[in-house]
Amino acid sequence: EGEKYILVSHAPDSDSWWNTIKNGIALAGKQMDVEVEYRNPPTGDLADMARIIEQAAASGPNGIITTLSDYDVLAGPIKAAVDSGVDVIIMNSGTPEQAREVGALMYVGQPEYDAGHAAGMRAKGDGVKSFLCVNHYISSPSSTERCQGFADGLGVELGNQMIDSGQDPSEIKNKVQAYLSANPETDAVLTLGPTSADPTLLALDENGMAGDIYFGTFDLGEDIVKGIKAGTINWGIDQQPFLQAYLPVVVMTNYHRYGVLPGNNINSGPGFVTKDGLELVEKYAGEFR
Amino acid sequence: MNPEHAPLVQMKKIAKHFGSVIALAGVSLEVFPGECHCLLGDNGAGKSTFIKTMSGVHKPTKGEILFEGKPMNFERPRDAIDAGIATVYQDLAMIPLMSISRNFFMGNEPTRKVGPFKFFDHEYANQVTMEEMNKMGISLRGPDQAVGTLSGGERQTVAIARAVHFGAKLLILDEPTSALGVRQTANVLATIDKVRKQGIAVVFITHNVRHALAVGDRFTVLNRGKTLGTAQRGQITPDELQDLMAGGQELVALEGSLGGTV
Amino acid sequence: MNPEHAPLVQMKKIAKHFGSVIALAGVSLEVFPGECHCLLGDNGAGKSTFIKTMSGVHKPTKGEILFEGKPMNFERPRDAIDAGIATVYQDLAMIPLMSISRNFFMGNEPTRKVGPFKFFDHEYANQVTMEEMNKMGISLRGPDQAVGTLSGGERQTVAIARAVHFGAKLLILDEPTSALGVRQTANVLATIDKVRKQGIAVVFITHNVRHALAVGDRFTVLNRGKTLGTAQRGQITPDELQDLMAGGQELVALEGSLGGTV
Amino acid sequence: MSDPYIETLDDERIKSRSSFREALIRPELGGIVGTIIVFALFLLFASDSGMFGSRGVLNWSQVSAQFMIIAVGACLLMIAGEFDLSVGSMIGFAGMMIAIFSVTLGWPVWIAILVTFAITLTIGALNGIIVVRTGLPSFIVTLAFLFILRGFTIFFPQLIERKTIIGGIKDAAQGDWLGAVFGGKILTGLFIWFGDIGLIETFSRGSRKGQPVVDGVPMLIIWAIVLVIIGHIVLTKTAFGNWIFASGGDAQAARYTGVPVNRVKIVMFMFTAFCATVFATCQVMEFGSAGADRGLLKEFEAIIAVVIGGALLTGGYGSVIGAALGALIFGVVQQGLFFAGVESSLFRVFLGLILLFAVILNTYIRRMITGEK
Amino acid sequence: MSDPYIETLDDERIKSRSSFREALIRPELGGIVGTIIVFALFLLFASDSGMFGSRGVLNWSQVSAQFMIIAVGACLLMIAGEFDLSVGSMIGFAGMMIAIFSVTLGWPVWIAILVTFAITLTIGALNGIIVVRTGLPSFIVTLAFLFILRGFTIFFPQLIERKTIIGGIKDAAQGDWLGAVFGGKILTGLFIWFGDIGLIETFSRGSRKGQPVVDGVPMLIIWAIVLVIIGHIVLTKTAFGNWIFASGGDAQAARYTGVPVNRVKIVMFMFTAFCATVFATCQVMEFGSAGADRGLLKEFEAIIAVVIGGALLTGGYGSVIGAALGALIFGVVQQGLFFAGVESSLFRVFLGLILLFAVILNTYIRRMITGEK
Ligand SMILES: Nc1ncnc2c1ncn2[C@@H]1O[C@H](COP(=O)(O)OP(=O)(O)OP(=O)(O)O)[C@@H](O)[C@H]1O
Ligand SMILES: Nc1ncnc2c1ncn2[C@@H]1O[C@H](COP(=O)(O)OP(=O)(O)OP(=O)(O)O)[C@@H](O)[C@H]1O
Ligand SMILES: [Mg+2]
Ligand SMILES: [Mg+2]
Repeated sequence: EGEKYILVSHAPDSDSWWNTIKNGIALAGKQMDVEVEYRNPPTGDLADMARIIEQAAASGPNGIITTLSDYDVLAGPIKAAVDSGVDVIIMNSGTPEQAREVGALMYVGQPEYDAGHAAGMRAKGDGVKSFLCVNHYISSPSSTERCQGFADGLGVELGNQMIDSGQDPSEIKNKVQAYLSANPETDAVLTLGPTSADPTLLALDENGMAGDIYFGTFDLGEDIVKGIKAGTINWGIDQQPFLQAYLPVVVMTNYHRYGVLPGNNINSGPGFVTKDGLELVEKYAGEFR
Repeated sequence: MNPEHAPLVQMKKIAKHFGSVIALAGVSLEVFPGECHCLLGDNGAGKSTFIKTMSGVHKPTKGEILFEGKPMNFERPRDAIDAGIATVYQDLAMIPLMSISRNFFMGNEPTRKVGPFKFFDHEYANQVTMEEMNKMGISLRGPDQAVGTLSGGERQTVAIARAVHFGAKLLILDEPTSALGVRQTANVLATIDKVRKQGIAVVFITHNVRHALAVGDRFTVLNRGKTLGTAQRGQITPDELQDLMAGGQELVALEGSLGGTV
Repeated sequence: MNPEHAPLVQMKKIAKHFGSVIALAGVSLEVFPGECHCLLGDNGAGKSTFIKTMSGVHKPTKGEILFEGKPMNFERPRDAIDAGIATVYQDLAMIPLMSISRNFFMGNEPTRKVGPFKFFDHEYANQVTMEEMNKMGISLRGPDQAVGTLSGGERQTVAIARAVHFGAKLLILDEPTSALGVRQTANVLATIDKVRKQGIAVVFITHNVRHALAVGDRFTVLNRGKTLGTAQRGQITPDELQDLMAGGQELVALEGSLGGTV
Repeated sequence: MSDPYIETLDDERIKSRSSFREALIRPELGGIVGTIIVFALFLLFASDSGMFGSRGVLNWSQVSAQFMIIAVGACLLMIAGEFDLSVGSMIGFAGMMIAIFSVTLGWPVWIAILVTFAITLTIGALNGIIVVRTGLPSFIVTLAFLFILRGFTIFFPQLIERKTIIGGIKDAAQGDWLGAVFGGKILTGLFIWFGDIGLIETFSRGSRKGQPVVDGVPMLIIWAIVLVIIGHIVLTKTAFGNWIFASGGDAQAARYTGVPVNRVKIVMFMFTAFCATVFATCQVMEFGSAGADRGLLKEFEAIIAVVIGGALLTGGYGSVIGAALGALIFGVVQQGLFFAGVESSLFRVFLGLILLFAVILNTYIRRMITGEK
Repeated sequence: MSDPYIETLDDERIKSRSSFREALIRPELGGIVGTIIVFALFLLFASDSGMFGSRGVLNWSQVSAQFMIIAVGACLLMIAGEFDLSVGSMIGFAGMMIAIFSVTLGWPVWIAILVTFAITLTIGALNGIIVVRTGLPSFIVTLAFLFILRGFTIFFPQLIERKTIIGGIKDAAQGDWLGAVFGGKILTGLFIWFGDIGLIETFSRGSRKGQPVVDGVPMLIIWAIVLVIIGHIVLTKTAFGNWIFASGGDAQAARYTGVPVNRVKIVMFMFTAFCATVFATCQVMEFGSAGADRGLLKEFEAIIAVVIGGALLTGGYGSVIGAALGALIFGVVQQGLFFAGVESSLFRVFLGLILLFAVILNTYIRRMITGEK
C-alpha cells in the first residue's frame, strides 16, 4: 500500500498531447491507491531528462515509468536506477529490445518508426504517391522517425517533404498553405499530433483542399476527432497514450504487491481510428483518448 | 533687490544624507524676488545637492522648504516646475539623440488642436528654438540637429535658453558658465541680469568670483555641507569672498608664485 | 621655455570632419618640452577635437603629427599613452562603479609576481592613490570608495592626479579647472607649474584668461575650426587675449553693464 | 548684438549635403531598403510558386500582420527605453484566460475578452511598476514574468480541465460581436464579387468549389494597420510621443525637465500587453482553441522586427513605420522561403543573417543622421 | 600645504558604519543569503526525500555544476559589459560537431574535441569582433547567432544522417584520453572504499551489485570548480580583471586610459564560447549522443544564475563567486522542487519569483555599497 511511482517523460511542459498521460497516471494512482508523480524536462532537453531520472531514482520510489526517446542518453541513468533496486517500465518511445537491454520489466507503447511505416503502407494502398509531413517538433528524434517511416512505407524518398513548422498555430497554418500552393500536386498531408493537425485542418479549410487531399495524423485530439467525423481527416493513428500511462502503474503495483507480471510487452498502438466508432473517442478526446 | 519683500523661497535647516554620506548638515537660505543669489563653495561642498532639494530632485532628509510662504513638499521635479522653479543642472538635462527643438520643449510641448486631438506643434517649436538660441549668440545648423552633435558649451547654452524661455518665478543655474566661452559667458551673465530685472529670483552657482561679483546681489558660501553665512553685495571684497570659498585656507603661498588672485 | 629646442609635438594642418560637420579645417601647432601651451577659444571652436587627434582618440581626416620629430600614426589612445602622452579629457575617463584606486591605475595596473603569475598589487595601488589625492588637496574616505559617489570636482581631481602620476613627456588637460573650486584650481595650476619645470610639455585648455595667463608660456587661439595664431607670453595683454578668444566680437556693451572683464 | 540669422543660414563648417540625401536618411530607411530587396528577390526566385497570387499574398500578409501587432507595442516600448520579454508568455496566457472564461466558465465571449484585457493590462502595469520603482533592468523583470506567466498558462488549464489545449471557443463565439471584431473578416461581399468577375481565382475543387480563394480581409490585418497608424501618429505628432523619446533617450534628464517618465514607461508596458492580447485574441478566435504553448519565442520575433525596422535597442530612437516594415520583411521572408522551397530548417539561419545585415545597415544610416563617427 | 593625512582619517561628513556591516556588503552577499535560505528550506521540507542522500547530493551537484560552467563565462562577459544569447545554441552546435566528427567522419575523439573547440572559439571571436567593430548591442548580434547556430545544428545532421540525434559517441570515446577529461570520474577508489565501509549505499542487485551508488566525482564537477576558481582569480586579482571591470563600466573611458577594450571583450566572448563548449563536451561524453535540441534556453539560465549572483546586467559590477552561488541556488531549487514533489509546471513560476526576489535583494545591497540612493 502507498507505493510511489514516478513517470518521466521527454516532452516539454507545453506539449498538450501529454495531458492524456498525466490523466492516465493520475487515474491509475487513484484506483490502485498508490502515489504517482509526473516529471518532465521543461524545455524538452533530453540531457535534463537524464538528470530527472537520476533524481527520481535518488528520491527512492518503488518504480519509475519512463520514455526511452534516446537510448544513448537515457540508458545509463535507467540502468543505474534498475541496479539500485528501482523497477522500471519503458513506455511510449524506444523499442522492446532497448527496454530489455536497460533491464526494464517491460515495454508499453508504439514503436514510432513502425507506426509511421504502417501508416505509409495504408496510404500507399489508398493511392498516395507524394505527401507533406508537418513536423512541429523537428528537434525530437521520434517525430522525424514517424515521417521517415511513412516515407519508407510509401516507398518514396522523404527529401523535402518534411517541413519544420514550428509550434505556433498561425505559423503552422501559413506554412502548410505556403507549401501546398508551391507544391499543388501533393497527394497527402501527414501531421504528427494535435499541435500540427489543428492548424493544418484550418489551412485546408481555407485553401479549399479540405476533404479533397488525403489527410492522416498521429495522435488524437478534439479537433482531430471532429475532422475524422467530418471526413476531412482520413484516419488518425491512436497509440492510446492513456494505456501507456495507466497500464505500467497497474502492472507495477500488482507486481510489487502480488509478484505477478505479464509475460510480454504491450503494444498500445498503432490503432487506426476512422469514421466508424467515434463516440467514446469524441467524448474523451484530449483527456483520456 | 528688495529685502523688505517677503522671501520667495525659504530653505530651513536642510539636511541630506546619502547612505552613510552626510552631504548637507542643516543649511538655511532665503531667496527674494528679483535678486540674484550666488551660491559659492568648494568642490563637494554640497551646492548641487542643495539646489536639487530645491528643485524636487532630492527629498531632504530633514528640514523645511517654504515657497511663497507656504510649506512645499516636492515629490518630483515636475512639482517644482509647476510651482515656478526652472533649473539648469550641472549634469545637463539633455537627450543626445533627440533634436534641439524636441529637447527645448521637452516636458512643455506646444500643442495644436485638430478636432478633438492635440498634436505637437513642430513648426512653432522649431521657430522658437531658433530664435531663442540666436538670442544666446549660438547659431544652429537647424533645429532638427541632434543635441548629441553639439559641443559641451553649445549644449549648456541650449539648457540655459530653455530654462530662461520657460523661466518662472525662480531660475536656478548650477555652474552654467563653467564650460562656456567668453562670449557665451557674457551672454549668460547678461541674461541673468535681464531676468533679475524682470523680478525673477535667480540662484547662481559658480566657482568664479568674478562672475559672481558681476551679477550677484547676495553671496552664500557653503563648506563641507554647512553654510559659512550670507553676505550682501558691497559688504564683502573679492578677496574676502575668495578666501571664504576656499574654505578659509591660506592660499598666499600659491598665489604668490602664480601672480595674484586666480 | 626653450624655443631653440626641437619641438616635442608638431601638428601640421590637422583637419577633422565628422560626417558633414567640419570640426577642424587645418590647424597647426608646436609644443616644446617644458612649456605650457594654452589652447583657447570659443565653445565649439574645436579645441577638444584637436587634442583628441593628439591623444589618439580621433584619427585626423587630413594632416600630419610629428612626435619627437618622427611622424606618428596613433591608432588608439594606448599608442599615445605608450609614446608618453597623458590626457585628462573634458568628459572624464572615470568608471563610476569602480573604486578610486582601481580607476587611478586603470590601464597601468601595478603587478606583483607570485611564481610565474602576475597579480594586481592592490595594497600598493591603494597607498599611492591616497597619497596622490592628498597631494592634490582632496581627502578621501578611502581608496575603495566608488568613483560614482564623488562630486564632479573631486572626480576631476582624481583624473588630473592620475595623469600627473603617470605623466610622461606631454600632459594634455582639457578644461581641467572648469568644475573646480578655488583651492583645487590653485592646486592644479601649481601642479602644471611643477610639471612644466620638470621639463614636461603641457597643453592646457581653458576658457579662463586668468588661469591661462597664470601658467601659460604660449597661447594659441582657435576659432571655428581654424587657428587665429599663437602668441608668446608678454607679447599680448589680457584684454587682447580675451578679445581673440571671443572670436574678435565686440563685448564692450555687455562688459560695460556688468563692470569690467568677465 | 548683430542679427545672427544670416550667420545661421550658411555655416562654412558644414559640408554641403544634397537635399536628396537629406530626405533619404530617416530611421525607417533601412526598413524601406530591406523591403525593396526582399520583394525583388522573391519576385525573381519565387514568382511562379503562387507567392504573389491572391492566396499567397493573403498568406504572407497575415503572417506579417501578426508580427506587426506585437512589433508596434515592442517598438514604442523600446523607444521608451525598456523591453518586454514576457510578450510571448503573455500571448499564451491571454489566450488561455479567454478560453477558460468562455468555455470552462461559460461566460459570454465578449465578457471573457474584456476581462482578459483587464487582467493582462494589469500585468503589463505591474511589469512597468516593478521596473520603474526598483530601477531594475526590464530584461530581468520581464524575464521573470516570462517564466511566471508561462507557468500559470500551463498550470491553470491542467488544474481546471486536465488538458493544456482548450478548444470549442468557435462555438462559444458564434454571433458574439466582440469575437467578430477579432476573428471576423470584412469586405467579404467585395471579394465574392471579385471572384464572380474573375478578378481573383476561385476554388476549382474541394468543399468550397466556386467560391473566391480569398473571401475577405481578416480582422487581424485591420488590427495591424490600425495599430501601426495610431502608433505612428502618437509617436511623431503628439506631446506624449516626445515624452516617449525623452524617457528612452535619458530617463534622468527627462525627469529633470518634468516629463512624467514613470507614467510613460508604465503606459508603454501596458500598451505592449495590450498588443499581445490583441494578438492572442485574434489567434484564439481564428483557431478556436487556446494552447499552453502559444506565443513561444514571440518576444524575440517582436524585438527582431523592431530592430530590423531601425529602432535602437537602448531606447530613444526608432519609428513605428520602420517596425511595421521590419515585421513585413520578417513575414515575407519566412513565408517566401517556403514558397521558394528552401530547406525549412535553414529558415533560422536566414533569419539570423537578415537580422545582422539589417542592424548593420541601420547603424550606418543612424550615424549619417546623428553625425556620429 | 599642511599634512592632509589627519583630515582623511576622520571626516565628520560620514556617519559611522560598523565594520561588521562593512564586511557584509559585497556583491556576492545576495548569493550567500539566497544559498542559506534555499538549503534551510529544503532541509526543512524535503529532507526525507533522498535529496541529501549521497545520490541526491550528486544529482543536484551535477545540475548546479552544469549551470556553473556556463555561468562563469556569462558572468565575466556580463561584467565586461556584454552578453551572449547564443550560449544555448552554441552548446547544441558544439555537441553536434563533436558527434559528426567522431561518429560520422570517424575521427579520433580527441581530434574531434579539439577541432570543435577551435570552431566554437572562432565563432565566439566572431561574435565579439562584430560587436566591437560595429558597435551593435550584443543582444542583437548574439540573437542572430542564436538562430544561425541552431539552424545549422538542425540542418547538418539532417543533411548528413537524416536524423536530428547522433549517437554512438560512447563507443567512439572508449579509451580516449581527452574524452576522459570531460566524461570521466575521479576519486573512484575513494568512493569504492566509502562503499565498502558503508559510508555510502551500494547497489542491491544487477550487474553492479555491491558497488557504491556514487562511484566517483564526475569531471563535470571538477570543471565547474576549476573554472570558478580561475574566473574568480582573474577577475579580482589581476590587471586583466581590472580591464574587465573597466570595459564593462564605461568602455569609452576605459579606451581613453589605454585599456584594450576591444581585445578584452573579444576574449570574453571567446571565453563564453569556451565554457559553452566545455558544457557540451561533458554532456556528449556523459550521455554518448548529441541532439539538435540540446541547450535550449540555457542562455537565459546562465544569465539568471549570474544575475541572482549579484552581477549588474549593464556591466562593470559582479562577482564570479556570486555567479557560482547563483548557479548553485538555481540547481538546488530546480532539483529540490522535484524532490519535494511540487507540481512540475509550477517550477517556472518559482523560478520567476526567485529571480525577482534575488535581483531586488541584490539591488538593495549594491546601493549600500556604492552609496547611491
Ligand atoms: N547620490 C549620491 N550618493 C552619495 N554621495 C553623494 C551623492 N551625491 C553627492 N554626494 C556627495 O555629497 C557631497 C556633495 O556633493 P555635491 O555634488 O552637492 O557638491 P558640489 O558642491 O556641487 O561640488 P562641485 O562644485 O564639485 O559640483 C560630495 O561629497 C559627494 O560625494
Ligand atoms: N562626434 C562628433 N560628431 C559630430 N560633430 C562633432 C563631434 N564631436 C564634435 N563635433 C562638432 O565639432 C565642433 C567642435 O567641437 P569641440 O568639442 O572640439 O569644441 P570645443 O572647442 O572643445 O568646445 P567647448 O569649449 O564647448 O568644449 C562642434 O561644433 C561639435 O558640434
Ligand atoms: Mg556641483
Ligand atoms: Mg571641449
